[in-house]
Amino acid sequence: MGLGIELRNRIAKRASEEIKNGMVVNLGIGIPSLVPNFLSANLNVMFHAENGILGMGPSPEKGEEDENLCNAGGFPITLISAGSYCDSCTSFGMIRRGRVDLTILGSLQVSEKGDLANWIVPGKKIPGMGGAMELAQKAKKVIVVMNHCDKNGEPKIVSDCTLPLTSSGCVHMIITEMGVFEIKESRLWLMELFHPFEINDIFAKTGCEVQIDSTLRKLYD
Amino acid sequence: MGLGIELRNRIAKRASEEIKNGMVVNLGIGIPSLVPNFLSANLNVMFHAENGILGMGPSPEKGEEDENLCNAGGFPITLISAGSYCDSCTSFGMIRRGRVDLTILGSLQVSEKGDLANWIVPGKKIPGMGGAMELAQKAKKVIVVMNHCDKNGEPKIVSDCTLPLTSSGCVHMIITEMGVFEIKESRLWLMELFHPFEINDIFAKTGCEVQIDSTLRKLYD
Amino acid sequence: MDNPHGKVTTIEKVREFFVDGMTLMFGGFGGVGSPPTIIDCILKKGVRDLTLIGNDTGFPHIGIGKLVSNERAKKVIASHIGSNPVAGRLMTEGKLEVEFSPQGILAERIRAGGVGIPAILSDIGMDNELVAKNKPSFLLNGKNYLVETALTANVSIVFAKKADTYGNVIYDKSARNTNPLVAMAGDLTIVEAEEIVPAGNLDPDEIVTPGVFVDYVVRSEGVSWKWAWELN
Amino acid sequence: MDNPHGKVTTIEKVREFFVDGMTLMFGGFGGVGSPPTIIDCILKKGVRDLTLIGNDTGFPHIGIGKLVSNERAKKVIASHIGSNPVAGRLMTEGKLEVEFSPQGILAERIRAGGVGIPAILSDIGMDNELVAKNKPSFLLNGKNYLVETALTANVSIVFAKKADTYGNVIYDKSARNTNPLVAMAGDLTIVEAEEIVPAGNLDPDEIVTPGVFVDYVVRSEGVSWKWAWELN
Repeated sequence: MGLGIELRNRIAKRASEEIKNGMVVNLGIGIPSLVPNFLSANLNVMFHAENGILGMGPSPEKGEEDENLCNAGGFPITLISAGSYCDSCTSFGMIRRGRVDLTILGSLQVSEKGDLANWIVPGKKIPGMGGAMELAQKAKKVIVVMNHCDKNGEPKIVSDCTLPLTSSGCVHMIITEMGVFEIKESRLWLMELFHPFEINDIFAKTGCEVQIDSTLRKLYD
Repeated sequence: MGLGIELRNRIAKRASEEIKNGMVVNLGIGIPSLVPNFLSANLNVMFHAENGILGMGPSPEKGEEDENLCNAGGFPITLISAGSYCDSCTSFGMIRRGRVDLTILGSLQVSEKGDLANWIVPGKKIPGMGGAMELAQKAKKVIVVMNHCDKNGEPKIVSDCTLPLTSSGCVHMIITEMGVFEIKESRLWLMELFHPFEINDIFAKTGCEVQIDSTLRKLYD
Repeated sequence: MDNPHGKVTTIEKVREFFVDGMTLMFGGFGGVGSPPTIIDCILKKGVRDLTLIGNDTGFPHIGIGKLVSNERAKKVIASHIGSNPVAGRLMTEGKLEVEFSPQGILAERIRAGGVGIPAILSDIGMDNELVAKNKPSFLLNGKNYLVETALTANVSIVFAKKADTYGNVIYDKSARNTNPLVAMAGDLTIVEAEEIVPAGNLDPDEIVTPGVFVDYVVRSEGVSWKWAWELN
Repeated sequence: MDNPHGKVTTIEKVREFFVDGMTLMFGGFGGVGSPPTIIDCILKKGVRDLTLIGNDTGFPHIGIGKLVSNERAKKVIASHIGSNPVAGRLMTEGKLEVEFSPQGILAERIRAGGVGIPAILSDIGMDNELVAKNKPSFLLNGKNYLVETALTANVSIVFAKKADTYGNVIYDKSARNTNPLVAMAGDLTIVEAEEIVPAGNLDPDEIVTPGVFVDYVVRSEGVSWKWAWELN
């Protein structure tokens, strides 16, 4: 039971506001891949892919695909002006050196301490961590975009993750269909509340204490 | 008191015979730099330089120098067909990975165990090891070309080096104006004797036991 | 074309280098940049019990995935097998051993093998059991790091846009990925090139993999699979 | 020319980044590939007590040698100072601390800093006191290795053939040498380019240093010294 496209787009649109001019950004699959649709055209942003691309552009028209120009998921993309190709060592060198400003990724669980668990579903096959650990540990800012609850209605934001961690203490911000949260000093702060939810909804659907930031904004767009 | 050009050329010519078709070769300064003069033109040899050149060709004509195309000593060279440029990491990667087949270098002392001492003269300033240690330790074959004795007439081939080592047990062959030696199982073997020297001259001028190889050749060219 | 270094050869000639039980390292990322002609050659020869080292296991019918799905590997060292469900099934069934390494660290381990460095230190996945288990650690300046060892292989297979007769190589766009690293890490390295050109035809500043790392060059017969994005 | 990323600037503007006591990493090998305009800028500003990191100390009047001969450095980390006798004299007089690192290992230490790896293991110079002293060692598979730590710097200065306005860089022939490594290792990286071109003018396959590692680009005023080989 995923979110409808409208709520997914709301999350992606809000995430897009975190992207500033000049940033280098790595996007995960799922909701994060919707983020570029909401970016202002006059921003200079370089999208980074683990497989050695800096400066990814939109998907090509059908029939215009280049089999040697694909994103980390194996799907055709394009390259923008000033983009470049590199080997996998250099690609991850950018991440570990702190030159990737922001990563936006999905998750299975996030704890109030910023622990990220987004790579193993117990009982399912283990797919491998891919580049998730490097991105989670070393991107300058980590934003998680996800459904507020899992398909059983259980909170995905929790005191302690019960799923295997990808990386501990790495998440800075969480955006769900209910609102925007920041993790500051190992506590979860509600920064923005989305229509039609109320603070009590947040309390009911979140698996840890929620602090209400003094600057809390209620957004009824 | 170095050797005259005739003896230096004899050493270089003999060393050139160790270069086989297809080899990747790194040459030190001094006598080693004379080696290419004696190479057969139909050999495919790639000369390697530490500063990121594979496929060095001869010096350019005066006036044809390119300030951005110099050898590791800072002097202008040319590039042969199929040559390439790379960064210093890749250049030394070639050495450490065992892709450099042969290095020919000068030395201050060599021991019968193949220890190489070619980088510090006590009482003089320490210049730094440059790339000598990597080449000595990791080139597939290390040939030392040098005067048989130092300027005081003291043997440079010794039981144990008294000078600080560049690398231990790395030398395979020594070529001096007196003959050709191989180091096998930590013993020094005389393989070739050059005119006008006799075996007794070798014994007199060498600071360690000399084994006479059963295939010893006396060369009176 | 002149073949002065004897490196340009045929797929039939390199066939002998692929043998049961060998360690095989491959370039490519999700199949992009994996050498199709060499992979088909290994598959057709019936080689078994391979230890495969590379970024991922491709898709079941794409790239190195073809070898995995046909149960030719006993072990894989990779960062991800999610796009190849057959790999996951074989792992669950105990027919395939999988060693996972974080993607960038795997690339560095391959590079380390390629440039003759025995190991690197890393803090990636430090507190993750799957990454850290059985790995030594080292305390440096008060912080603990994993010791991540170099990877090499009996044979490396590489996919290139162009190779010259000395084995100098350039790559095409994102098909570069792990290829330049894999090219250095093989005890024997075979390049499959879309185009083979005479020595001197590549700009020496543009060459990504110097020919010194390359033992053989064969011509690619082109991709023999349908890409995932072509199937819809 | 458009300057959409704000990286293209003047030598006057980058002057502020060079301050007393800083760590400065420089590209170049025997002066070839060292950025003359930036070096002259640092010299003219009168910056002192530098810690310099790079392959060598150039010649007394060439490359980084100009800073060394003018006693602007308190410490140098390099593989070689033999071509700059002033460096040797200052070392002997106790005015210059010199840390020697084998050339290829120095390059790897700079690269490690550049790609966020804390250290590598190495067996180069293992039994040499000058290399091994004060360095930790680590026993791996029964063999002992030195732990060679990564190097970074407050500022890296780099010499390029061409840079575009995003800071993507290509190098010229052997002037590449340590530059691509140094470019990654600076907390702030400034490229001096012989030519600056609009974004999109460099072939994306040909780019050696992606602009993500580069903070500023300035135009080179050309080499301000006579090369050793020009003096005869």
